[in-house]
Amino acid sequence: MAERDDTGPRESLFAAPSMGEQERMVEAVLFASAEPVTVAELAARMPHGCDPAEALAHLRKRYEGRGVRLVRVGDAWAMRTAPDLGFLMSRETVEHRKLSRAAMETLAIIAYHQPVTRAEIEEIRGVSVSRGTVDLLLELEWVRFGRRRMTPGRPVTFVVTEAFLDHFGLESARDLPGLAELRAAGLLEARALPTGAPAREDEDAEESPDTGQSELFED
Amino acid sequence: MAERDDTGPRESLFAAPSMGEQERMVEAVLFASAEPVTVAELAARMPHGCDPAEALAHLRKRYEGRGVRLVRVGDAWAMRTAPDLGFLMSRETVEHRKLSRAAMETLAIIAYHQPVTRAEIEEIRGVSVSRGTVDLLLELEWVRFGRRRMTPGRPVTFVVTEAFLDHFGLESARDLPGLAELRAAGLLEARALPTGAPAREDEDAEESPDTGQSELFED
Amino acid sequence: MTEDSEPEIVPISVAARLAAEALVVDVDGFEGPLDLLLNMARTQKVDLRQISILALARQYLVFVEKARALRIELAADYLVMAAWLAFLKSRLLLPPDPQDEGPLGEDLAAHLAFQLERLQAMREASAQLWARDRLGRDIFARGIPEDVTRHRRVEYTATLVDLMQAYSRIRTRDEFRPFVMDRDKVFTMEEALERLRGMIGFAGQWTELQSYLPEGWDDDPVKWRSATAATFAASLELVKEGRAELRQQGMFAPIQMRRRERRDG
Repeated sequence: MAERDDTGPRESLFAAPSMGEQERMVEAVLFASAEPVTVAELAARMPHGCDPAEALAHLRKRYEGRGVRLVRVGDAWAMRTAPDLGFLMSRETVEHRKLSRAAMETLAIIAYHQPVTRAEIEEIRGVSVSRGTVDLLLELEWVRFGRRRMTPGRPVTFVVTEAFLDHFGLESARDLPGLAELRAAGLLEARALPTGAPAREDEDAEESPDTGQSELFED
Repeated sequence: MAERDDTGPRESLFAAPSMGEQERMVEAVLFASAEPVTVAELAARMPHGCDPAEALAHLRKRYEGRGVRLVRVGDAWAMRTAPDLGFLMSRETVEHRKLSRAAMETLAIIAYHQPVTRAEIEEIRGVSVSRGTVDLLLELEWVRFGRRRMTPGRPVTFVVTEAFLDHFGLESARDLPGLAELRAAGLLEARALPTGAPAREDEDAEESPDTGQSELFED
Repeated sequence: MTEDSEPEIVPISVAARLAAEALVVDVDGFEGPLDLLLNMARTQKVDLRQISILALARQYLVFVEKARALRIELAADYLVMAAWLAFLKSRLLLPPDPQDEGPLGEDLAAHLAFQLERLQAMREASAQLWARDRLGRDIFARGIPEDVTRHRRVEYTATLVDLMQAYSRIRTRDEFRPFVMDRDKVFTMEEALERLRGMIGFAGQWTELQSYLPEGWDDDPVKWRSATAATFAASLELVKEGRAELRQQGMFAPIQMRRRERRDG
């Protein structure tokens, strides 16, 4: 606080905010904005009588030598991490991709039925499980090999891993919700309700996900 | 630059960077990320021998009263704009879809009573939790499944997440407004029903406390 | 509610009727009986700890009576609460019966007061929570996250909801897969009945039931069994309808059928 030069009273109704206050405003706007911001845009957003150009100059000075800098991009301004600290940011680019439906279903079966063999997964899904699907789950380290089943052929089983629990925010695989709870959470369609849905349940029907009945019989 | 205490040479190959330098690193990493970053993640990114916790303490002080602040979110830290400057940004935000009153209340009950089962939420609200309400909260990632309760039926419990804390600007669930007063007033404890007290008829029989409905009409 | 005289509810004037209706229609706006009770409690304008549960019970019962008088359907929850409050009221009014093992009226009333207070507290907590400076509304995160560079890595994302939806999709499919039997080898009774109805008109003579089997159903033992059973069941149906007669000379002897002449037609 001491660093700000509070030249004007903040609570003044008509006077422009103090330069320290203006600096704070510019700082917040540049930080939160998804695009570089021009001086004109700053002026438009800030209270009447502000001088964003001067506030920018002060702010730029303040950030000199710090982990973050104020940089000019065309005629606009943005905040960027200091170039010499780029190595901290050089973690791999992360491209987020949704798991395929087959992988998702296979994972769900392993989670709910573990330890489970490939044949059992296929029986539950009703279709064969491609090698790639299981390989992907193994690679993600969400699934690992469990004990071999003591049945003819001694097939390997699959179980979920700690990383799986971590990713899905579960404390243990036993904390996975059961069918009744899936229903309660609205993840199963109403027709699955054994007791008949209470009348008041439709009050926020618009919030319930559209599971698309047609999907249920797709394959 | 003058503000940093350059106690160690930056170019040293083996010694840990100076605290000033560590502060810059933490600043850069937190600035770059939209999500809170844990101390462990910071330590993993920074050179060997760094003390991100201490650097965080320095940095937090440095940003006091500024347009951007360092805030704690559970086990993690994040940079966030100062709340009093929200008016500058509001034009580019899209207000969250308004949650239903039921969803808002359910969220509050989960936050204050966590870990809490669905039956308990219903007991407090006096109505069943509608389909989709919990689902929506799960989808917003404000709520997740906690441990199962070690009572008959082993019902799942719900707890709030770090994203919840982040959204409501809470350092931890202990900082919920009015928590201490509610606890002192005994309003957060599970109070046993005197036999015959009104309990909603529950479709999940295994979760509902034994209320002896038949007694109600005895005389 | 026998001994204490509740005012008889006979809304006569239009105004009274409208007022009553407004109250009842409002039920839609309430989230269950507890919410309604809480709302009624507010009209007592006292601390929830000092609330008169007895007065509240009366008020609630009057409300339910009005709803009934107006023939408005209340959800079961409201009626369960009404029954319970009537019970509570009698407990509160009558001197305690020393023989009775049940809970004291005061205990029950205290618990209801607790429930109301707790619900009210949660309402207030919820309001406080939502009044906080919130991310994306009052507080903002970094607008241009820079967590990106150099090496590309694909990260698969899946939420718990995705996982549960996948599982419920499979399970729902199982539960609701329409039950379809392998019908190739099944001759249904309906089919047999239809077939016999068409043929019985011509069967004036005793004819073996076996000869009624459809063509091509006697070579495969499975199909033969199904066709025989269906035809036999169908023949019994025709007998019941009075349109055919059956006879059998002895145990395991062939069964014979013929048309039954209708005496009345």
